[in-house]
Amino acid sequence: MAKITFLEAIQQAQAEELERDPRVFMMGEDIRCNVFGTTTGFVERFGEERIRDTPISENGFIGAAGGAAMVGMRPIVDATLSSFLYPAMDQICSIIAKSRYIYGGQAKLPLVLRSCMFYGNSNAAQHSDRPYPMFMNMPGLKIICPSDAADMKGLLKSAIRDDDPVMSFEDGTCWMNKAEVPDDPDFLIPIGKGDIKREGTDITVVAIAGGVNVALKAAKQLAGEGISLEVIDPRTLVPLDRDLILRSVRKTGRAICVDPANRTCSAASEIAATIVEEAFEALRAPVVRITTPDTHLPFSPLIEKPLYPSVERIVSAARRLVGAVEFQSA
Amino acid sequence: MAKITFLEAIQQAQAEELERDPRVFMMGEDIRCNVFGTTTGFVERFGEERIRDTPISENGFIGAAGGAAMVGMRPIVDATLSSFLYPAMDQICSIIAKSRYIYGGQAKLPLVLRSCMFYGNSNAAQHSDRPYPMFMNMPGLKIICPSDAADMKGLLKSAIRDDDPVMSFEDGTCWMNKAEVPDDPDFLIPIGKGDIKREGTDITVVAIAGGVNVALKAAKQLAGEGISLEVIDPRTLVPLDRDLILRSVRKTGRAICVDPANRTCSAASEIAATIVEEAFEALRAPVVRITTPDTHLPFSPLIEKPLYPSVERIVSAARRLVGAVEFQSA
Amino acid sequence: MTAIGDNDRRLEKYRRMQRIRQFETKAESIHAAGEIPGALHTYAGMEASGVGACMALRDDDYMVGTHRSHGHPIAKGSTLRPLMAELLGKATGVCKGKGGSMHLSDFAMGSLGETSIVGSGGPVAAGAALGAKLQGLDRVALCFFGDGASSEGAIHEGMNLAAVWKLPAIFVCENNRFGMSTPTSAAVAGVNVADRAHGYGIPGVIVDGQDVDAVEEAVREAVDRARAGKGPTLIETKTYRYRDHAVNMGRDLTPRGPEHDDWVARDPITLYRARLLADGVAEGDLDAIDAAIAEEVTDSLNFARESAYPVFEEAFDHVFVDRLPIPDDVLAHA
Amino acid sequence: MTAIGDNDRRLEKYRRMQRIRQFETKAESIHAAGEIPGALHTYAGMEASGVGACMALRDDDYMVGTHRSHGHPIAKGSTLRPLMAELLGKATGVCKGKGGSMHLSDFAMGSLGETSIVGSGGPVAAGAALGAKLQGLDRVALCFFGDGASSEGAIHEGMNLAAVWKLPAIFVCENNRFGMSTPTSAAVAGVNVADRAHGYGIPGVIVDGQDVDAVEEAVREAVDRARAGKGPTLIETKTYRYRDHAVNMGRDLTPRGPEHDDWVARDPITLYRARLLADGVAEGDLDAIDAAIAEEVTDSLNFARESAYPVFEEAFDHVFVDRLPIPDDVLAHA
Ligand SMILES: Cc1ncc(C[n+]2csc(CCOP(=O)(O)OP(=O)(O)O)c2C)c(N)n1
Ligand SMILES: Cc1ncc(C[n+]2csc(CCOP(=O)(O)OP(=O)(O)O)c2C)c(N)n1
Ligand SMILES: [Mg+2]
Ligand SMILES: [Mg+2]
Repeated sequence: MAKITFLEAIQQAQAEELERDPRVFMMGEDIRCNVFGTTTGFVERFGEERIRDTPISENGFIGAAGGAAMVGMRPIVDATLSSFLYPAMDQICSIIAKSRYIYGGQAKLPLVLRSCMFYGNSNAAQHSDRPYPMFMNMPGLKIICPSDAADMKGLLKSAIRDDDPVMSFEDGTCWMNKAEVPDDPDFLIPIGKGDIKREGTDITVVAIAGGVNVALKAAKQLAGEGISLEVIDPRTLVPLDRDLILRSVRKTGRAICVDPANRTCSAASEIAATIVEEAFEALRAPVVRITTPDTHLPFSPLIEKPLYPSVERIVSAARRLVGAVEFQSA
Repeated sequence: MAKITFLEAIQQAQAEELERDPRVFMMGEDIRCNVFGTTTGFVERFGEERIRDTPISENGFIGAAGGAAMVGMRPIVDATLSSFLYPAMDQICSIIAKSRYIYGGQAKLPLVLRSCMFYGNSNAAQHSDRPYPMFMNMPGLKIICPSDAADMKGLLKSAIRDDDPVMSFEDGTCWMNKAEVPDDPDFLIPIGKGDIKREGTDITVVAIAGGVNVALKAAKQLAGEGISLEVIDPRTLVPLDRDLILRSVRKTGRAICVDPANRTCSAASEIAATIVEEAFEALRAPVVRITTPDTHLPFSPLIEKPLYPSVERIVSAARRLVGAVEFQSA
Repeated sequence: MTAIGDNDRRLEKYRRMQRIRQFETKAESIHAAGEIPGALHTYAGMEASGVGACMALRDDDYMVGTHRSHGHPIAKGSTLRPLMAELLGKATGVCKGKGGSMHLSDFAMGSLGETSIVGSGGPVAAGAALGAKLQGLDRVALCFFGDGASSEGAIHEGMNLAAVWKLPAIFVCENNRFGMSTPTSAAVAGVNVADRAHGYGIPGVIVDGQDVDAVEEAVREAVDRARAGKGPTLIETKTYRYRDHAVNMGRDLTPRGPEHDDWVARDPITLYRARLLADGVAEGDLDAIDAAIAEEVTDSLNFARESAYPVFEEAFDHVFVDRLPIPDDVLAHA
Repeated sequence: MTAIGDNDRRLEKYRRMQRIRQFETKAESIHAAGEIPGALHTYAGMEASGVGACMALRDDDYMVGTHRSHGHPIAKGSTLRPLMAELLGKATGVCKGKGGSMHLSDFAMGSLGETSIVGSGGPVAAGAALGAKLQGLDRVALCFFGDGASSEGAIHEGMNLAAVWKLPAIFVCENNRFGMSTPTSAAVAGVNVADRAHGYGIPGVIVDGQDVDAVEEAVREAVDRARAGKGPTLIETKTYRYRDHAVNMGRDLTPRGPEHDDWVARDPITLYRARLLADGVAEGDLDAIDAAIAEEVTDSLNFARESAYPVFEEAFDHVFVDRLPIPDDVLAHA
């Protein structure tokens, strides 16, 4: 156990798996120079063949990861920012997500496609997207989106060992957060299992990625008011741990979904839809979504920051929900 | 008024707008040869400059539509099948959806991006997608997805006249359906207004694209059993006519969302989430989603067909919901 | 250009071209009769391109193909039963009925997909070549793509990646003069697709796509280069598609010119038969091959017809390695 | 290569290069001090490329640029106030504070975006050229892109489209020897990016990117060709980036070699100043320009500092032509 950052967790997960399995290798733009600190010492340790700087051609090298995986390699692709995935949608959707299916199981594509959601830093609309909902709508892609260093490490290691393609959406707002992370080289968090980050009784808050930390802060604040939030981090969006979410809602009767993605067709929408479809009988109040509105992200910091889910928005929604219940049960 | 098919409606809408506005022109792969019948006689009538066959480079010509729109043209792009949009996601997401925003309103992008959702015909996973939910998650794109010939014509004409980028998702299962369609060259259906395709009292069925016709069949069948469905066709997904949907649910107290897209983060999910968030107090039963599961589409027809929303699935969901209410209110 | 290799190789080339032709002739007729669902894109006229290219490969080399997917696997050595069964959507199909006519990809023969998204094979082939290189194997990866596909960014990116990393890849552009209804000259800038090679600093080769020996020779040179670690080659086979883009669609969308007859007159199988005969191969030996293939095709169709369709649950296989859970309401009404 | 045009033009080139340099020098220092949010990519060393290219354009011609967005608009003639205000995220910014440093695009000067998604300007420029052609205007569209961007499919598709349709487009690859930390040779196959032109059947021109007159001349020839309906040209300006990929990031990621000093010794502004002096321009005239620009920069910064930030509601403008409805809970806590 050591206290490390989210970024260090990524670095460790990759290093351990590169060490463990010679089929694992890395590709990405400018990964050798270790811009963000997730590849510290990798070139020296694993060599330039396995740590590859690519041309700026996301469709080319992400598709190449697919091809390499089909012949038995286990590529980790660092696509830098999630906003750079759009040029690669061809290979992600038509090749990586579909090859196993379309060829009746002949193909196997064990690859990890990492990207950072780089928002809240005044990098404007073309750099700030959180596009995991798009990929949730595309079958054939597993998706992880952890919110703390331990989950990051354990899930990324599971992803690298998984025989299916896994997309890893890494929230830039979590980069510097520290947590105790096991050193065990076989420390794995299973893909598809959510986690209760804080137990509570009044409202289930299902929060995604960086939204988890915002929700935890709100929970702390509301505890002082006697409102008890149960904060659930699905950690994996595909497969989604619907059981964990539903169990919690059946207990609390209320739910808030916190999602830094754009609102329409967000993960929050999916979770809300699941709740009303499967736990309707338990619901005592509307399911509220706290998301980024359907705007793009502006450069100017004062108008960017308030667009994201905030402690204040969660707190006031929670108060309203608890009130709503009292009103309703009156 | 004349009875014409959905495809003829597309042809008419385009012809009328090409006639009306010299800034309108068309681009796409093999559009001159009129493969599907939406460009009949266009080359002769409007010339090869305005009716352009493109190279097979979706990112290139869809982005070029963006560039042409920025300098004052009003392109209609025929991207053939919706599954061919992935190679163009770069230009759709980063240029077309964002240029107006990122440049503070300096850019205007009046363009229409048409594509057909070509499913249910044994064309396998790479050809059969219904990807509108992905684009619903991307701000800056209006989306129309009509289910009958009249709406198709009126909405496409509105789209061509709209000053924002509009994606038109045309459901191949509707192609041959006929309807009475006004001849008035200014016949327009407003973008953002849904339509009640059948009034009813027991359950609101919000159905998307080809799902509308399936829902109408189910409604007919259920009427015989004394279950009255109100079938709503939003017609436009962005902006979505939430008011119309909510008004109906407040009346019926029950809702089914029928959506041919893949289930997770579908339009159905968004609509269900909206209902439980905004009309919770009226809800008397779970909101049910009837969608295509999160599989890809297989070639073999016997295993492909049952994956889509069907009359049977809607009928049994409706029966269950009505039963559920009786149970609940007992 | 004269024949390469020993007689067996030459007969094998003839055999594979005939096998493609006869397989497709049968497929086209049963498709017309409604026995094959979906669209059917035939390779007739282009057999020398696929067979010449694949005969220059080893069994363990990789190959990526296109929507026009019948020719490539047969050229690489696939047997017909699983291919025909796939066309009919049967569980015994090479893709278990999931792929169909556009996806006759036989991974056992080193295929890594016959992908129907135009151009999308480029990065995959580069990646397979990278995989072989990283594994220290001397395998190569060959990417078939069309003239139309050359306009796609994916092909550009795949070639640039392969060139800059000196990967053992071979890019074979099968220029059949049209992409659907669009003549190559109306969609592809430059005189030849092979001219693109210059920009990547790799060899660009133009070859008569109707001459199976010539194609094999050109590809073999590229393969040798690739195995020797010298990087990729771009080869353009000048060829021709006889039938419409997809068959049995009612009308031929292809704007054919007077050169159509010249191309048909240079049928790759007829040409090769003549060459073999001129070189002393006995006519009876070729007739015997033709007859044996006719039987193979009949056998494959019988096999396909007798095979079962996949059961519904299989629709949930292969999204991931583990079968997806099947929603109750879907299963109830399947 | 000798100077083109009359003295005013030459002084204007000098002025614009100086304006870029001084604007960015100021921007870099206030960014270091935390006054500019986000990333800042400077154009220092590359001024002759942008200015030479834009001086060959008319005011009503179009231009598309990149994330390295300060140089292009100034080269095309933009004034500094709205640009500096944009860097500070003010409502008076050229993009109303929505774009920032990577997007200093001035549509009034014919810019159609400085787009920070690498390569994404290629199709836009082709489309603008198409628009001009369809409107019967003799405008051209110029696309700036980097050496690194040449690997993107979007650039390939844009060039192929422009070439096959003979559009009035000019593709200017500003080869500054690196894409972020990656040397061009490690990412871009082939000897020169300009060599790609051959594959599209269009002229490919290499020019000394430190010589503003040479760049202008090369681009002017391409512009003339384009206006005459003869289609696009690919021009590669060989240039160099002085500062790190993005400034003030703590360490320089660029793996510079000994040639760094040679490049700095060939500073485009210093070179041009020397040429002007040698050609008889009075030193005092140049000094006066420098001083006037220093004042412009100071004025622009004062303007920017005094300008208001956008109000929160503006975040909901420009997603569409009409403002989006603002969700109550968001507004309540903004
Ligand atoms: C990305 C994409 N765009 C369009 C299509 C539709 N389409 C299928 S084949 C084809 C023509 C391909 O031409 P070419 O590459 O020359 O191959 P050929 O059919 O001539 O063998 C087109 C446009 C597609 N399948 N994928
Ligand atoms: C599609 C995409 N991929 C990656 C990036 C990150 N990125 C920004 S600039 C850059 C390098 C660009 O190099 P080049 O085109 O040579 O332009 P230069 O920065 O040298 O002017 C990279 C990789 C991006 N912005 N967009
Ligand atoms: Mg072709
Ligand atoms: Mg560069």
